[in-house]
Amino acid sequence: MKKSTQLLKKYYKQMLFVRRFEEKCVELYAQEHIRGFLHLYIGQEAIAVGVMDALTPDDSVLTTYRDHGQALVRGVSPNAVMAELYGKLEGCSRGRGGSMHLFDAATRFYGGSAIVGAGLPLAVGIALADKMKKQNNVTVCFFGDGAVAEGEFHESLNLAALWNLPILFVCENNLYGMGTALELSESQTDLVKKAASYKITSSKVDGMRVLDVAKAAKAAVAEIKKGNGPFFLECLAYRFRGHSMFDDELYRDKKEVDEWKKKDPITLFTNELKKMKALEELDLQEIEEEVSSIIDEAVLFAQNGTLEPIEDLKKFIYATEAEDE
Amino acid sequence: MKKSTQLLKKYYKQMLFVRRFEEKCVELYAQEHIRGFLHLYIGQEAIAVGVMDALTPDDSVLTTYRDHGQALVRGVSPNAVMAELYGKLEGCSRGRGGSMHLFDAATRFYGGSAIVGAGLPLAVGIALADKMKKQNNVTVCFFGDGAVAEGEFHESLNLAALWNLPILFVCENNLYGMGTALELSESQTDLVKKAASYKITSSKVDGMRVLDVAKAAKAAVAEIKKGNGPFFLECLAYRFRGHSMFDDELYRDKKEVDEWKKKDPITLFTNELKKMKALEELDLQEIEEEVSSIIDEAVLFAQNGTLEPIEDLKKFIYATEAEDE
Amino acid sequence: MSETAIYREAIRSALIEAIEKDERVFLVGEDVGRYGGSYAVSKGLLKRFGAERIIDAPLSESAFTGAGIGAAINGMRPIVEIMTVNFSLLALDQIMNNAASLFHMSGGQFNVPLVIRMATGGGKQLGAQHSHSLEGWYAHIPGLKILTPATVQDAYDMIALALRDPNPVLIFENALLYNMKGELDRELKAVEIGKALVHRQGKDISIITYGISLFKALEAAKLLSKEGIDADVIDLRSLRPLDDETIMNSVKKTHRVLIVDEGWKSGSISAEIMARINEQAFYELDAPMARVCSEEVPFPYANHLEQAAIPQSEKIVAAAQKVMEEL
Amino acid sequence: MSETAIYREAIRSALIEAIEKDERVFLVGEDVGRYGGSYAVSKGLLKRFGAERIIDAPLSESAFTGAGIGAAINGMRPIVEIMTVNFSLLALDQIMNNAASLFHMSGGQFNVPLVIRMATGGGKQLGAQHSHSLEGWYAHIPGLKILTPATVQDAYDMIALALRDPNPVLIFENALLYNMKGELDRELKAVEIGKALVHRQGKDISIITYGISLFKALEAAKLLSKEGIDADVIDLRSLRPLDDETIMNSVKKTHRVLIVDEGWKSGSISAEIMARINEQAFYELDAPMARVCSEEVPFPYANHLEQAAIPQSEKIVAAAQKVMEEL
Ligand SMILES: Cc1ncc(C[n+]2csc(CCOP(=O)(O)OP(=O)(O)O)c2C)c(N)n1
Ligand SMILES: Cc1ncc(C[n+]2csc(CCOP(=O)(O)OP(=O)(O)O)c2C)c(N)n1
Ligand SMILES: [Mg+2]
Ligand SMILES: [Mg+2]
Repeated sequence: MKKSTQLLKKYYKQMLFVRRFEEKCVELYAQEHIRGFLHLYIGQEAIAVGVMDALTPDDSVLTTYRDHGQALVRGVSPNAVMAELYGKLEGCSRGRGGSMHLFDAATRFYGGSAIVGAGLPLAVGIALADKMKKQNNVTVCFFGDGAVAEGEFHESLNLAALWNLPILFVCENNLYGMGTALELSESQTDLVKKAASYKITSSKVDGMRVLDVAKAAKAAVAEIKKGNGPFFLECLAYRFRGHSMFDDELYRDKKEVDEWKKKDPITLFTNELKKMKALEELDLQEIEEEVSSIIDEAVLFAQNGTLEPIEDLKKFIYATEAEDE
Repeated sequence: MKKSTQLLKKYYKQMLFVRRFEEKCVELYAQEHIRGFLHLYIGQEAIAVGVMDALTPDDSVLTTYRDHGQALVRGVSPNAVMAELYGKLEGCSRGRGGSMHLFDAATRFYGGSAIVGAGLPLAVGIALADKMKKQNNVTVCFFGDGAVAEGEFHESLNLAALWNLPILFVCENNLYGMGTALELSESQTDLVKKAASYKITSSKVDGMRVLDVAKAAKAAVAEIKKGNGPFFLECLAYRFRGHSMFDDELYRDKKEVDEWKKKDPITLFTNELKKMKALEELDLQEIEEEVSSIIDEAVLFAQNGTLEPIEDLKKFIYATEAEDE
Repeated sequence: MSETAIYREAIRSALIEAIEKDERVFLVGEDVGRYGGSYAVSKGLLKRFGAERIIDAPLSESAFTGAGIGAAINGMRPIVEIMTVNFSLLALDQIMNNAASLFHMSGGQFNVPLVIRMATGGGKQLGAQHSHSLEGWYAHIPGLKILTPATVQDAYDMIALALRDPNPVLIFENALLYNMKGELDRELKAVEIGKALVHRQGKDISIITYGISLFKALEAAKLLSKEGIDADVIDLRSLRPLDDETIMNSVKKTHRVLIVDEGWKSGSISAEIMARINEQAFYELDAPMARVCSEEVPFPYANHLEQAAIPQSEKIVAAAQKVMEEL
Repeated sequence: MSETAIYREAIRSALIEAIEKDERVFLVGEDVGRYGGSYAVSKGLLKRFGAERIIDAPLSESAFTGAGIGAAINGMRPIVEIMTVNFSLLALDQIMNNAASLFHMSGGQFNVPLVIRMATGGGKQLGAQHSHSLEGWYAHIPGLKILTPATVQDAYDMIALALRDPNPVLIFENALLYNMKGELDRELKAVEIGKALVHRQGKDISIITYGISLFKALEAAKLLSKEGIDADVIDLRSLRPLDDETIMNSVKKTHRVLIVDEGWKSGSISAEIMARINEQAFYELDAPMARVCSEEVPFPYANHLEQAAIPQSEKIVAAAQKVMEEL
């Protein structure tokens, strides 16, 4: 297989994997194996896939409660993610985090944050540390259109620009923050204009097209690694499901959702593959099966996982390893 | 005297009054009659004078801890302001507020706030209430360049624009927030660009020239009262004194201060009066004496004021007058 | 006339009545309108009252809470909904430095007739950032009143009580109660702010609690009664002010005290209650007072761990037995 | 070797030593650089260490505190200066939901070795928005450690202690102490976090306090001794964790307790201490415990009113006498 096709296959497989993983989550939620809040990424997969491909293992990633896609594509073990959703000791956060708080030190995945906007200042600090340590890494911070109204968004962009920090701000604009449409949340709905007001370079991309996202992210990361400070990437997308599992979706038309579903990132990419004549080289059925078996294994792993003994409840409130003098 | 000259006289007198009042405060601070933090407005008088002239008694005013100028020009009794600085019962906040917390219901002067940025959301609410009550009033909110970095600035401008509220945001850009120069505090130092990112109309004016400020404020208020939503007015100015009485001014050159003192708003205005041939009609000495006697009276009033009995300490923690059902 | 109602619906209908009765009342918060409220409390209200009375706010807790304060001092009677207490930290400067302070700082000129409602509590497997019970912590702040409706009746009554109060009143609604059924009498005169209610009369031990723990305490009292321990169960209803009188009267009757509180133990309202009993009724005590609080841990997601972190009836029973065993 | 030093200078030189010793340490906050620190603690440090180690931050409490957290989990050892506790409310979400929670939420992967310093306290006629004493309130939050250096020695020691701790440590420096002189021995081994110190040995009553009130308590003890009342005076030093052992040992010795605390009374750390003594040493008590706290009022500007709101030696003496009078 050509190298370029391998890459296309990777994109396809990653998107499909996230999709199927979350479809499985819906089932498992109905069966009450997964509890708490569950926010699905379905419809937005192209963004995580496109952006992660621009990163090296030394780069850092932060995101929101809608974090399965980013975690999985970043390379957090699917077994550990599923075990986390089951609340098991083998979970990537030991069952303490749940769906909204996936963490993984090995892949520099700094979570999973359930307070809208609160990941942005952390990203500033992580990037600041990299800069101080003279490590030419990028910190990627994902957040939604709704977060743009929070004061922390503003404070963080200003600090990042002022201190010339290596941060890629990825705004996943899916047009709604819960039930609030962007035009009810921002007086200026063209979000790259916000970045401009901090002198932050930006671009806007169709978040339903993985190749576009990948290209834009690669360009942005290259720019950042040149030492040119932060970059703001707006990815226009749509979430196909409700905000969480408890959403009656009173705030949007079924028609609107259907219209957007025609732009399903996986469908669009399949068409693109066809156009590029790459489809012939790929065995989609095989990919589907591969994906499916990874997920089955993850579920099995999670089911067989351990419940942490209740006596350990108070672990990890304080770290005990003091530093040597 | 011509009506136009009367107006000029008013401006002159107001500026001089604020200047002399605060010079007196410096003396009284040295004598320990005034305590706590004392932030002087000296150098920025043209802004309060120019802006207040655009308002009616039904409009509302909010400002920061640097609030003597705004309070006095708005019409809060000088006696009550001075008594407040003395911590007396007759003070405009009963001695409970002090320099940073001047309040006066009669002139709709909503304070005096010592948390940078925290007055902005209040202004949003006051304006929202006016709009709900269908009262065509303006709420003016003064704040400094330093406040622009706070999240509340961002949140408040967005709400004001989104809800199309009658607010005049007056940014007194004196180039420093305490010891931090604007370029160390904002990645984008052209502050009207911030307003633009919320689709808020703005203008920038030389805050050392009272006529320019008055004109700009009048235009802004007219625009707002047409129902066109908030307006952002940046007034470029300089504080001649330290941030508060405890400032060594290590962060700026004496030369820079001297350079700016050449643009003293009172001097500039006096020159302007000369050019306009209005000076001939005005007896500056007489104005100086008028001002001086008001201040003397205020000091006397404050000195003779009462200390609130300590038994009343717990008054005004809770309002007791419940509403009728 | 008494009826059976759901906690959520009781609040909703109190909101409707308040908005209908007083044109100064409006509701503002995230997703209160089109979404219907994140806990569906305000479902249908936007349609009924329009976008001027039911205002969907952007994610800007500090600004829209501050805007509520501003509107309150300019003649309106806003009800600010902060989706959950967890997000209220973003608005805490406005709540403490403005809402709670303005009346005093202005020498009595600007009182703040503001109502802030928020969901509180853990137990839904939402993890550390979404499971705080901070109502007791908020009760530290002078200038505020802190209400914790446990019953359907209070869920209904406290909206009007809070609106009638000329001060900033914070209402903490435990999210696990929204689906609860209970008795509601709309004609009943509401029990005023600052009065606790004795839900069960007993002579052996005072179990003092509030919010959702009331039901665990009542459950525990039932179990205890089988063992011959007769508990007085007090629902504080208001954490600021606290009803010292009702508390001390109970202590004088039972001479033994157990406090149940979903806040983290150290520095919780349970400590304040113990302190006051020590100050005001020390000689009435036959044994050390005890408390069952939440474990001092950021709440974990895993159900068995989270449940272990929260006060449960069994823990309450055990703690009460221990208090009774003391000579 | 012991020397006389000023509290401010003690902190300053501890900062210098920390920054020199460990390249991961840096200071960030409003006006810490060019201005020299609003209380002049970091005067000269910018010149000495450059703008990469001494970072002037814009007015963005939430973002630069959060940035400190981020830098801490990525290998640095930041010292965040929040100018005063009053402004820390703007950063409280970062402090509670991130700094205090990350280690637990991540299942032990990301501890947060962060130091946050802030000035605290009233008494300078700065009014309601600038006079909070919230250190006891912060002590409610699991995951944090709360230090309150009262002495020059602790002002110096606690910087290094906090930096060595792998957890978020908040240091509250009472602004009225910055000019205080006291003994400093740089070679002394620092008393660890979580240990209280008995500053005066006495047998009649335990006066438990922290921060600036230590000196008022010692003053009161002196006055009391003239009346034959011999007070044990304990400086808690750390409000989270609390040193139960030292407290209970003192209570076992004196059987009477007075707590002095600049926080507002209800829900203050004084309540927690009373609760713990009740729980752990109830039978040792010969009389109800008492406390002298700040009055529950937003602090007024007028000096006589503000002073009346704050614990003073005379009030402490009177309260101690009252405790001693109880049979
Ligand atoms: C500070 C804060 N306020 C409110 C919430 C409740 N909430 C969770 S997600 C959300 C909407 C966020 O929208 P957006 O940023 O667009 O992200 P999306 O869910 O669309 O991915 C809200 C209001 C929260 N978690 N944090
Ligand atoms: C939230 C908050 N942070 C910090 C401070 C301390 N502080 C008081 S004034 C000030 C500078 C504000 O500068 P600017 O907004 O430009 O107003 P100016 O003093 O120049 O009028 C600072 C940092 C404060 N009062 N509030
Ligand atoms: Mg969104
Ligand atoms: Mg300024």
